[in-house]
Amino acid sequence: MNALDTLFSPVVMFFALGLFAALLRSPMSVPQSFAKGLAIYLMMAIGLKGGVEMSKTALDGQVFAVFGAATVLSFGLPFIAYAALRVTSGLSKTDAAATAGHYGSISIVTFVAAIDALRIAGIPSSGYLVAVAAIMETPAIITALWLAMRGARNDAADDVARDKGELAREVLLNASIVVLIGALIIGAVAGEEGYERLSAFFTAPFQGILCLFMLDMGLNAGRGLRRGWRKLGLAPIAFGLYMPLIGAVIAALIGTLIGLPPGDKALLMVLSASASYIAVPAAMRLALPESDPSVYLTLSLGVTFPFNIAIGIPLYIAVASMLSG
Amino acid sequence: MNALDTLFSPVVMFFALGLFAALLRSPMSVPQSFAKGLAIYLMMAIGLKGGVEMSKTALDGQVFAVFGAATVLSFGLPFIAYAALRVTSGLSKTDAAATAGHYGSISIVTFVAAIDALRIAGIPSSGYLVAVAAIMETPAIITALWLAMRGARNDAADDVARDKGELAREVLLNASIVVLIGALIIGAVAGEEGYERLSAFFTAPFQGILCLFMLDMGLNAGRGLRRGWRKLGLAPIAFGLYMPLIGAVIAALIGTLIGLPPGDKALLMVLSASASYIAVPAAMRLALPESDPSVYLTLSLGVTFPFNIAIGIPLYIAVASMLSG
Amino acid sequence: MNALDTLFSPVVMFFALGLFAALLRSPMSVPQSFAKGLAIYLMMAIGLKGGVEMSKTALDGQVFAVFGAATVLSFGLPFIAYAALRVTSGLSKTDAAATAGHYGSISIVTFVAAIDALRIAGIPSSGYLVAVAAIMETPAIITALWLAMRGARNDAADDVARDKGELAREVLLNASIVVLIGALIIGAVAGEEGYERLSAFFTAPFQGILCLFMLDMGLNAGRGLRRGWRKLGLAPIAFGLYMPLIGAVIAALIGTLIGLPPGDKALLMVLSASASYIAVPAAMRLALPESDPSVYLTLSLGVTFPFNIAIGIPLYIAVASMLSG
Amino acid sequence: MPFSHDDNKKLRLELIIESPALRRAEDLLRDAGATGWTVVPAMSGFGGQTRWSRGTDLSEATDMVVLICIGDEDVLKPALQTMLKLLDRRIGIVNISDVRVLRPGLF
Amino acid sequence: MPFSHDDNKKLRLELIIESPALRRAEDLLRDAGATGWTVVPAMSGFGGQTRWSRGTDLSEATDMVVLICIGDEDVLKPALQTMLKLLDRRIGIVNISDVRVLRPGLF
Amino acid sequence: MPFSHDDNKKLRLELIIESPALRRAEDLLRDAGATGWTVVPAMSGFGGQTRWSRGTDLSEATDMVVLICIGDEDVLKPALQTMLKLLDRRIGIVNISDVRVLRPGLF
Ligand SMILES: Nc1ncnc2c1ncn2[C@@H]1O[C@H](COP(=O)(O)O)[C@@H](O)[C@H]1O
Ligand SMILES: Nc1ncnc2c1ncn2[C@@H]1O[C@H](COP(=O)(O)O)[C@@H](O)[C@H]1O
Ligand SMILES: Nc1ncnc2c1ncn2[C@@H]1O[C@H](COP(=O)(O)O)[C@@H](O)[C@H]1O
Ligand code: NA
Ligand code: NA
Ligand code: NA
Repeated sequence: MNALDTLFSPVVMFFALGLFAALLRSPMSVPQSFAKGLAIYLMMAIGLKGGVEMSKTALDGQVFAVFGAATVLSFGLPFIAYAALRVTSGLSKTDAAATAGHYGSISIVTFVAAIDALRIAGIPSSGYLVAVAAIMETPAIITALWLAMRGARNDAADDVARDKGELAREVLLNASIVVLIGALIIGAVAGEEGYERLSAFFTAPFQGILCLFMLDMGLNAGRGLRRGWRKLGLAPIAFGLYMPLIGAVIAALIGTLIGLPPGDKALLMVLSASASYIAVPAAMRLALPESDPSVYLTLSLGVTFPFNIAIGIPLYIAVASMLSG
Repeated sequence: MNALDTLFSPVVMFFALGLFAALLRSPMSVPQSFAKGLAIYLMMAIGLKGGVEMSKTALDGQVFAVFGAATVLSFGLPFIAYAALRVTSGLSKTDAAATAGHYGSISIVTFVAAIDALRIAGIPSSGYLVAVAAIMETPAIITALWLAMRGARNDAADDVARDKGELAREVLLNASIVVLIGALIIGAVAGEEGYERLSAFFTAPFQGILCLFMLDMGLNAGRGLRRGWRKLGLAPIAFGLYMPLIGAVIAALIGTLIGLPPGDKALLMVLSASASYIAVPAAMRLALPESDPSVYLTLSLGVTFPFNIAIGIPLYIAVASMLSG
Repeated sequence: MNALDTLFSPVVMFFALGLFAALLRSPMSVPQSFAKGLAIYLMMAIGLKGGVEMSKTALDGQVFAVFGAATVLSFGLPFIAYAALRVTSGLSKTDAAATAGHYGSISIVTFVAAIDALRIAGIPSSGYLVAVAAIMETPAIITALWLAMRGARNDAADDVARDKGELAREVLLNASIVVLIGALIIGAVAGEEGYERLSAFFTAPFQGILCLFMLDMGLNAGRGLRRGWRKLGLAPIAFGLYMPLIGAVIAALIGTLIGLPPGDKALLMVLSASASYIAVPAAMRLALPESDPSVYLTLSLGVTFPFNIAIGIPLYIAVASMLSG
Repeated sequence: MPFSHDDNKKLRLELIIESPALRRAEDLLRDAGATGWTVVPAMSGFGGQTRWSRGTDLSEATDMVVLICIGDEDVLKPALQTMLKLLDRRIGIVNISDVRVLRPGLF
Repeated sequence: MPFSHDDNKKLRLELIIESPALRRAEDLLRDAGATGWTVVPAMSGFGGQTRWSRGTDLSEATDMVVLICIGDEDVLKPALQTMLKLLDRRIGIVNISDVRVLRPGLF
Repeated sequence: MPFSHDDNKKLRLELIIESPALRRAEDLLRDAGATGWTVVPAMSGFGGQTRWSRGTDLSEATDMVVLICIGDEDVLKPALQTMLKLLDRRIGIVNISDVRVLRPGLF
């Protein structure tokens, strides 16, 4: 496994292409609805694959230990993130809390890219990690709201209370949770045999579709960066670079404690290190409308996502392999 | 062939996933334009496949008998549906006529799902059935308009007369007729050899793409149901469940009379049992604007479609196999 | 290699299907965002393939000769086109210049269709031709602006000067240039080995996806023709048919001079013969807003594109083969 | 003031209508002599006790659109009479407001 | 003149708002007794020193929409009071104009 | 009445324009001091004897958009002068109407 291999993998290069095109203000775009369709495909593919793998092995204690650890990570990381932001940056309480929520939650595309990188490197990983990804999406949002609401004006809390049905649906039934968990179950029910007829669509073209999708992600990240970086100070940008490392280190420790094999450990590190840019922003606009989206969208999509894709993923894989070897 | 196999096929499970997500008011969606693109793919795929098969066998008398029977079914079923609705439900004359038109016409996705189920079950079917599907789309609309117009206000009839060019294009040149018939001809001209270079796109990933599409269908059906069921009484809902059975039984009789092999008979039953939710609603909004779309859209997409996907298709295949052997 | 083979290839037949459906005023459409996604796929596919091929052979003098020739063609052809239009048609100076720009530039879909036709015919072509396609997009626009601006009102020139940043991005960083050049480089870096994992997406389904895309192109061409033909006189329509031939002949001469192999020569002819309908119209709306888009869009998409797809491509291939054989 | 002249006073007609009836409404405006109009897609709405949103009806037949037509009073007023008849059997919300325009010669 | 009567005078409310807050605004209008409204998607905009455009925020949570509601003064005026409170913490541009309508009975 | 004060009176500018010219129009508004605007995509239209509809021109260069800008008379009136010049060579329909707004401080 060579870090340069990952850096020059087509997936990463197409991401870089999109990023540079956007930074140079290219007018090109991948239609949003097309990219959204591809995103659903990618989630179905990893869900199904994970489900098929799960159908072959019994769930043991380790699995539940990881589920528990993931929940704790998602609930807990926002506290660290919040503290770091409040101490180092001038972000308001609300903005810091909202941003912290993003870093407790996960980026499913980073996870997909990591799965692909593991496959290229030939390192096996377990199917149930897909469920771990789904589990980690939501708890961080609760921490973020709690952090923002402490001592907040009553009407803000009233607002959240009034919208809580909608908020719950947004965070518990959003596309990635529905598709990941759904496809995982369907894959487990279908098993190896049932999956066979699907593999021509969900396995063979996977990496190619990921390339196309990554081109779009690069365009999005670049556009976010170009519009938003002026608003960000140095401290938040630095945060977008060191926070993933903090998350990864904590996940590595927990993973070692539980005794995870290298592939699974690397994926837990990736989840911990990645930051949400779909589920959490949506929840924040609903529940904390006075928070500034250009802060957290720019950070998670414009800074942390590219960092993880280009440097983080190969690094986490290398560290996980070392720790286990 | 086992009914449970179909019920737990990935295609049906993804449909169920979408259905439940929508009933639970998940905010997720598959972009409409992406799903529409996939629908065109599915129609091209079955059209081409059917055309290739047709290129290998000469059209005989039986084929024309089926074409004739299909036309009669599409013209005739709306009369039965209309009578049933007028007797059992409180629907107005216009709403009953419009709804009846939907049940004489067909649902191409139900047809595609049935073709897929037949392939899994290993039961062969003839390529020309794709042409039968196209044939059955339109006649029912004429019956529906006739039923609604009898003794109607003159200005309504005037309206239809004025729009008849647009109406004709809508019902004779809509996407499914153009793509099905076009792909059928292209498949027949290209033949086995020409199709070979296309099969990596139109055969191998077919079932996977159908899964993705069915997720969206489930979301649509669930959303339609959730919004519309309050407006529907019990009688119309019951109609949405027994009318497909009436259609299937009549088609089974005709199919047996003509001496169709089991696969073809099953497909004719499926066409007869299915209800339109694209071509006919569009025609009805144009020609009978005072009819209530929430009645017929909810019934055909929210009640009859799920019924056919989960219960109807395996049932019709089982009955067709039994009758033939 | 048989011209009829190309005419009855599925790709051309699906184009014809869309064309006829549109001329008959079918209401069907392929969603624009879906088609745009497919277009990006097609460009990535030929870019990657070209890059992989380039990684296997060193760039020699001939390659740079072709790059130079392509630049000259793109700069030069608009002069011929402009002269032809001013002499034969009643088009205004601005409309003639704008239209001429389209014919110096290229149509990437025509190029893709030609690559596909060459593959079917079994004639090899070089990967770097993809770069030639990208090179030829822009120079023609400069000639067109120069032709239109000579002695124009000052405020028109002022406008162009003010927008020149936006114009430069539009013509130098549009989707096709970014994706073609980007994918070419990525393909060259990845090489045969890296491409292997991508070929299930970018090679196998290529022709199938091209069919689906061509259906949409037919619909667009037909719709453009139906709306625009009344505005065009006979002379411009004739121009849309003979100008590609002029371009092809000049390219054939240059290609023979440089000593290009038949496949490469055919592709250079195709590029020279084809007319832009994306990059150049966008540039013209920006820089020459008083030019009439229904003239140049109808001509390039409604007349020249179908001509090249149905007659031009097989003709150019046949001529290129003859000249070299 | 480029728009304070009396010539600059026009009407702005806004018609919210089901897409299948759009063409009929357009023909009506053209026949009445309107020089142009622009149509914008709606994404959702509420009326008659039900919410509607684009993307749930696969036939797209219940999708609503918003037509904006800037025109002269002499042209639009008679058009409204005919429109009333068209809307008799159909969903359709019409509102008219007074506006001032640049380049009144265009209308 | 099908719309010159006093009955035909209504208000046109136009609300430009972030999509996550749309449902709240809709509920507010429904509770105030509005008979209907229509929502149109925005594609880009500018405000508070930043340009925004649809398709750059993958969460779609910052997408703006334009809600148009034609209604009676008696219904819309009270609704505005409540709306002011909703918009207190949120992005939202509200404008109201006088319009005349066809078929005033619908509102 | 949250909007009956004189402060609440603003202008609503609606500009229907070809998308390639949108940025120019936006720059113009920003330079004139507009605090914000919102752009809505058009899906079809009619003008100068031809119908147009989104999705038939692959370059998207002839797509029309509708820009809505709520602003102060002091800001928008001068902007219109410059706009007249921009529209000199271009397709562009401008209409202005009187509206009342909530939260006038925003404009
Ligand atoms: N008062 C209104 N203001 C704006 N749009 C309306 C209004 N009433 C109805 N609509 C639109 O018209 C559609 C049908 O309304 P209805 O005819 O009441 O079922 C709704 O979905 C809305 O899009
Ligand atoms: N004066 C205005 N007229 C129209 N739309 C506006 C105006 N100001 C703001 N907006 C819209 O509201 C969004 C947020 O503006 P702001 O609250 O200023 O950040 C912008 O992106 C625009 O879409
Ligand atoms: N009177 C009008 N009201 C609204 N939109 C118009 C009007 N006239 C023209 N348009 C729009 O401007 C575009 C170009 O019109 P024209 O400049 O007349 O070719 C049309 O396609 C319409 O979208
Ligand atoms: Na994380
Ligand atoms: Na039927
Ligand atoms: Na050319």
